[in-house]
Amino acid sequence: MLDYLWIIPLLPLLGSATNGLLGGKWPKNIVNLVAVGSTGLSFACALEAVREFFGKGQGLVHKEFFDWIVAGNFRAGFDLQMDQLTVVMLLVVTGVGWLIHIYSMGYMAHEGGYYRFFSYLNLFMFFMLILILGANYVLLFVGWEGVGLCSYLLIGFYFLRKSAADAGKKAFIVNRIGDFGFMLGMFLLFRAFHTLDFQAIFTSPTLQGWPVELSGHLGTLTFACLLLFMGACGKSAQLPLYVWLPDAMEGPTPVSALIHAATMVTAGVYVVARSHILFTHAPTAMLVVAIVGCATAFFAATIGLVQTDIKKVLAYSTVSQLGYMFLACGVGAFSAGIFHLMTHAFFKALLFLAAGSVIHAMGGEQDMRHMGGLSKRIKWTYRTMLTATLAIAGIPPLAGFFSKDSILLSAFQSENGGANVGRVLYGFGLLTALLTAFYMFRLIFLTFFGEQRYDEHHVHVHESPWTMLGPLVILAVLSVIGGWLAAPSFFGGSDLFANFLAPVFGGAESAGTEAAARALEIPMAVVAVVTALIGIFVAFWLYLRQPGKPEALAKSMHGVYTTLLNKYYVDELYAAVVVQPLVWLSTNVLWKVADVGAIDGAVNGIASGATAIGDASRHTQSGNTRSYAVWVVVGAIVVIAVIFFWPTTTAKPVIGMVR
Amino acid sequence: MIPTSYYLVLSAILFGLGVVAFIFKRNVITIFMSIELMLNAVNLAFVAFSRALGQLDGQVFVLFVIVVAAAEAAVGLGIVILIARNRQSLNVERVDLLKL
Amino acid sequence: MNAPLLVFFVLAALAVGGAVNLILQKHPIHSALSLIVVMVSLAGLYLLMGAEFVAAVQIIVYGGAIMVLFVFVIMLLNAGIEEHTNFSKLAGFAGIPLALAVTGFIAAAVARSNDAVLSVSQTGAVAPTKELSTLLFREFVYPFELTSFLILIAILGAIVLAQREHS
Amino acid sequence: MTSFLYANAFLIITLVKIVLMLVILLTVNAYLTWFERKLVAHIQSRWGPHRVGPHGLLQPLADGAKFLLKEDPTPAGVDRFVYFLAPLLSLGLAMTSIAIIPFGPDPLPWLILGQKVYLGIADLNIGILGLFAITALGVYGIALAGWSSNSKYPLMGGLRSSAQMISYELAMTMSVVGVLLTAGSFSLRDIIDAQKNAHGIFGWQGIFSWSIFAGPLPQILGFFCFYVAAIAETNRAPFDLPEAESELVAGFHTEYASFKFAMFFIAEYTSMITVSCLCSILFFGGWLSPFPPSWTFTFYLPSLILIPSGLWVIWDGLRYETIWGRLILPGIGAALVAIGAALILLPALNNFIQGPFWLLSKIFVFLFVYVWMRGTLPRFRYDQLMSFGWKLLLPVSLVNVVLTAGAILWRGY
Repeated sequence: MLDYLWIIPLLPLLGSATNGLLGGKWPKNIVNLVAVGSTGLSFACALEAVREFFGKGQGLVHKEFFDWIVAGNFRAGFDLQMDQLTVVMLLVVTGVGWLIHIYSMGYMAHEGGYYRFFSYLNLFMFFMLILILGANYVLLFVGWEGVGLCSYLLIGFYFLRKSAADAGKKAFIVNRIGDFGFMLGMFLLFRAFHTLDFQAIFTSPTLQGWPVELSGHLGTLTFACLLLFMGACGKSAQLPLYVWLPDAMEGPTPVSALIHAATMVTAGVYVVARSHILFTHAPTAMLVVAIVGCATAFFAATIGLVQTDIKKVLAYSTVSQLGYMFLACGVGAFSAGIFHLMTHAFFKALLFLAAGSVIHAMGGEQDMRHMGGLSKRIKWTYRTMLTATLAIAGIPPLAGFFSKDSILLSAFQSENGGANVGRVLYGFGLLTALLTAFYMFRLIFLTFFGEQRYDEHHVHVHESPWTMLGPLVILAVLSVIGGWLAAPSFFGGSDLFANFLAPVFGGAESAGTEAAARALEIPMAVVAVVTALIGIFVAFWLYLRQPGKPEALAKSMHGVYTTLLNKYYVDELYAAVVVQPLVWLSTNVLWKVADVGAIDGAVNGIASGATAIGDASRHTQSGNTRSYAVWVVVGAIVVIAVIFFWPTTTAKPVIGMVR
Repeated sequence: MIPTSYYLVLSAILFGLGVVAFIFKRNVITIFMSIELMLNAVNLAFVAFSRALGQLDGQVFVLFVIVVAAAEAAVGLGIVILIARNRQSLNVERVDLLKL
Repeated sequence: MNAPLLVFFVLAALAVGGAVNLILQKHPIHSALSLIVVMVSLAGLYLLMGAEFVAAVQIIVYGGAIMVLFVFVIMLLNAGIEEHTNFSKLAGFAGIPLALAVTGFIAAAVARSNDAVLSVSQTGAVAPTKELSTLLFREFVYPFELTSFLILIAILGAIVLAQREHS
Repeated sequence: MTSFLYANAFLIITLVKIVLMLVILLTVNAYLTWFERKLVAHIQSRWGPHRVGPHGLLQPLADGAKFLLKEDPTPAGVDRFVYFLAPLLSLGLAMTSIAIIPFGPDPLPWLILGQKVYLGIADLNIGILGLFAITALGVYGIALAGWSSNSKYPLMGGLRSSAQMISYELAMTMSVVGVLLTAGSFSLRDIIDAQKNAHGIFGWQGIFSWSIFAGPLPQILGFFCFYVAAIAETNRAPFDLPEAESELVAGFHTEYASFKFAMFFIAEYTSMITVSCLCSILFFGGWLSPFPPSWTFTFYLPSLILIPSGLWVIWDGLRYETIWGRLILPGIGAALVAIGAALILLPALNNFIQGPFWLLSKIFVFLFVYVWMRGTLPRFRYDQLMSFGWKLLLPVSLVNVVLTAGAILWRGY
C-alpha cells in the first residue's frame, strides 16, 4: 500500500467527480454508496498503509510519483511522505471524515443538492489528504488552498441564503490573507534553502549550520515562521483572523463538524508541527505562536460565555481549543499539541454532530433559549453529548483531560522568553479551562435540563436515525478512551503518544526534564480538575439553581455583557479599518480609474486599432482577381530579387542554384 | 551552335508576356492560358539547363510540370464551367464575390 | 549564321509572336490558337535541343489534350469577345512595369551570371529516351507515383465540379 | 551547279520526295474514293460509278474538277481566319503524318546525288510518338471548323469530334504501348525489325513472328483497341458522328464548299491510309513477308499477281462496250504485265520491291476493311460511343499494357 499512497487521496477525488458529474441524475442511495464508499475505502487503505508503515519499522516513507513543476533548480514533485505525524493526521482525517459522511447521510436526507453536498465533501477529503500527505510545501499548499475552496463551497452551501453566501465569502477572503502570508513564507524558505521539500529543508546543512538564537539567524527563519504562522492563523482561526469561523456555522452541521472542528482548522497546527524544526530554530516566532494561541484561547472562551446559538458556542469553543493547540506548539510541546488536536477532533466532532442531532430534533431550532429538558426526549444524543462535554471540560479519565493537562504542564514548564512568560501562559490556560467548563455545561444545562422552553405543538422532538447516532456513539467511545494513549505515568501509562511521535519531533520537545515533569504532573492534574469542577459548578448554580440569575448578572455588568455579546466589536472594527477603505479604494481607484481607464481603454483601443487596420487594408482585398494577380506578381518579383540579388559572395546566382 | 543564354532569355521573355497576359486579360479561360504560357516558359528553361548540364533531370521535371498542368487544367476548367454556369459571365472582374 | 541558329530564331520569333498575339487577341479562341502556336514552336525548340521525347509529349499533352480541352470548353460555353472592363485600376497601372520587372530581373540574372554553363552551346545530340525513362522510374519514382495520385484527385475534382447537382 | 546540288543533296532529295509523295498521295486518295464507292455499291448490290470512263475509272478526275470549279461561298458571320485555317490544318497535318512512315527496308538500288535514298521522307527515332503528336493536333481542324462556321450543326459536330478524339486518342496511345514495350523503341523501323526475328509461335518465322501473333504477349487485344480507336480517330463509320448526316446534316463541314470541303475529304482519306500503315507496321510486321525468308520462291509473288491480273484486265477490256474502254483497259493490263515481267527479269529490282509490295498489300487490306465496315456497320449513338471508348477500350488497352509488361518480366525479354 505504501507504494500506492496516491490511491488514498485519489479515491475521494473519484467519488467527488462521479457524484459531481453524474450524481444529479442518481437516486440518493447510489450517491451515498459512492461518497461513503470512496471515503471508507480510502480509510481502509489508510489503515493498511499504517499497518505496513509499522511493519517496516520506524522512519520516514517518501515516495516521488511524478514531477509536477520543474523549473531550473526548482522542483515541486507530486511526492507523498508518511511519518508518525502523518499517521495520526491520516487516521483522524479519514476516520472522522468517514464517520461524518455516514452521519451526513441521515442529516442531509431531506436537503436539496444532496449530490452536490457529497461531491464537495469528498473533494474536501481529497484536498485534506493531499495536505497531510504532501512531502513539500508546494503540494501542501495545493491541499491548503483546496480545503479553503471546499470550505467556501460548503459554508455557502445554502447559497440562496445571503448570510450563508456572505459567510462563505468572508471565510475565503480572510483565508486569502493568511495564504498570502503563507506564500511569502514559502518564497522566503525557497530563497534560503533553494528547495521546498520538507526533508531537504529540515536536514539541510544550512539549517543545521545556523545556531538557535533569538533572531532566528538574522531573522530569516523568524520571518519565515511568522509568515507561515500567519497562514496558520488564517486557516486555524487564530487572532486576529478568527472572525470567519463563527460565521462559518452557516454551513450544514456535518460540515461544521468535519471542516470547522475536526480537520481543516487544525491544518494550521499541522503546518506548525510539520515545520517544528524551523520554529525551534526561531524562538521568537515560537513565543509569538504561544502568546497568540493563549490569547485566542482566552478571548474566544470569553465570547463563548454569552453566545446563545448552540453552534456559535461550539464554534468559539473550537477557536479557543485551537488556541490551546498553538499554545502547545508555541511552548514546544508539539506532541501535546497534536495529541490535543486528535482528541479535540474526536470530542468536538462529536459535539457538533450531537448539536446537529439536537437541531435536527428541534426541527432547525438553534437558539438554546428555546430548548431545555431534552435529556428525556433524545437520550442517546444527550448521553453522547454529555460525554463529549465532560471530555472537553477536562474531567479525567476522558480524552480532554490528558491532552489539556499535558499542554498546561508544558506551558508551565516552558522557559522560552523567561519562566514568567510560561507562568502567565499557564495562568491564562487555566482560566480558559475554567471558562470552557463553564460555557460547555451552560450549553448542556440550557439544552437538556430545566423546563422546556419550546412550543410542543410546533416542534415535535424526535430522536435521530441510527445513521446519525452510530457515529455519535463511536465518537463518544473514542473521546472516552482516546486520551489513554497519552496517559501520564502516575495514571499507569507512560505517554505512549509522545514516544510514538518522538521520531518526528525528536529533540524539539523542550518540555523540561523528566524529573521535574514527574514532580509536577500530579499537582497540575489536580489543579486542572478542580478548575474544571468549579466551572461546572458555577454553570450548574447559575442555570439550574437560579434560572433568573444570568439575566440579572447581564444587567448588573451590562457593558461587559454587550461587549462579549458583540464579540468585542471586532467585526465592526475590521469593517471600519479594513473593509471600508478597501471598498472605497476599489470603487474610486481600481474600478473607475484602473479598470475603466487603463484596462478597458487598452482592450477597446486594441479592438478599435484592429478595426482601423482592417479598414485600411480592406481595400487591397477588392475581390477583383486582376488586382490579386498584380499582388501575386509583386510577390514573385520579391522572391526573384531575393534569390538572384541576395548580397552574398558565395552562391552564384541562377546557375549556382541549379547545380 | 546556340548558347544556352539565348534559350534562357527567350524563356524570360515568354514568362514576362505570360505575366502581362495574366494581369491584363479579363477572360478566365485566357488567364488560364497565360498561366500555361508561363509554365511553358519555365519548361523551356528546364530543358535548356538539362542540355547544358548534360543531365536529364531537367527533362524529367518538365514531364512532371506537364502532368501537373494537365491536372490543373482539368480542375480549373471544371471551375470555369461552374463560374460560367452560376455567373453567366467569364469576366473575372464580374466574379468578385466569394459566395454565389 | 548557321542553320540551327536560323531555325532557333525562326521558332523563337514564332513563340514570341504567338505569346504577343495571345495578349492582343480579343477572342479566347484566337488566344488559344496563338498559344498552340507557342507550344508547337517550343516543341520545335526542344527538338532542336535534341529533347525529342519531351517535344513529343509537349505536343501530345499540351497541344493534343490540354489545349483541346480549352478549345472544347470555349466552344461549350460559347465564350464571346471578352468585354473590356476596367474595374481594377491597380492592374491598369502596375501591369506593364511589373511584367517588365520580371523579365528584366530574369534576363539581368542570366546576363550577370558569368557561368560557363550559359555559354555551353546546345548540341543537337539526341537525349536517349531510355535513360530518361530509367531516371524517371528509378530516382523519381515516388514523385511519379504522387503525380498519378494527383491526376486521380484532379479527375475526381473535375467530375464533382462539373456535374450538375441532381435536384 | 552540280556542286551546289551535291552540297545540299539531302535538302533537295527531301524536297523531291515530298513533292512525289504529295502527287502519289493525292492520286491514291482519288482512287480510294473510287474504290470505296465501287465497293460500297457492290456491298449494297449496286453498280456504283461507271459512267465516267470505263468502270468509272475517271470519276475521281471528274470529282476533282468539280471540287476545283464549284463556287465557294463564305457564309455570313463566320470567323474568317479560323474558317480558312481549319481545312488547311486538317489536310496539312494528315499529309505530314504520312511523312514519318517508312515504306521499305532498303535504299533504292542506285545512289542519287551520291546519297542512299530510302522510301519514306523523315525517319524520326521517336517516329510513333511524332505520329501521335501530329494526329493529336489533327482534332483542331475539325473542332475549329465546327466552331468557326458560326452555325449550330457544325458546332455540334465540332464538339462531338473533339470530345470523341480526346477520348479515343487515349485508348489508341495506350494500346500501342504493348508493341513499344516489345520492340523497346519508338522508331518504326526498329519496331519492324524487332518483329522480323521475334520468336513466334512454335518458333516459326514469317507471319507467326509478327507482333500480333508473337512477342512476349501476342498483341491481339492491343490490335483490337488500336484499330477501333484509330477508326474513331479518323471519324470513319461506325464512328462518324461528327458528320452524321442523319443528325447534323454534314457535321463540322456543313458550311464548307468546293475545295475547302475537298481538303477535309482528302485529309480524311489520308488519315485512313496513315492508320492502315500504322496497323500493318505495328502489328503486322510492316514490310515483312508472311512467309519464312527461306521460301525464296515467294519473291516471284508480285509478278505472279501482276501478270495474271494484267491479262485479266486485257481480256476484260477487249469486251468492254465503249471504245474508250476497249482502248484504255488493255493498255493498263499491258502495263501491269510489263511490270510483272520486268520484276522477273530484274532480280535486284525484285528484291527491292519485296518490302514495299508486302507493306502496300497489307495497307490495301486494311483500307478494304475500312470500307467494308462502312458498308456494313450502323453508326453508334453518341452515349454509346463515349461509354465504349472510356469503359471498354481504355480499360482493355490498359490491361493489355499490364499483361505485356508482366509477360516481358516473366519471359525475360
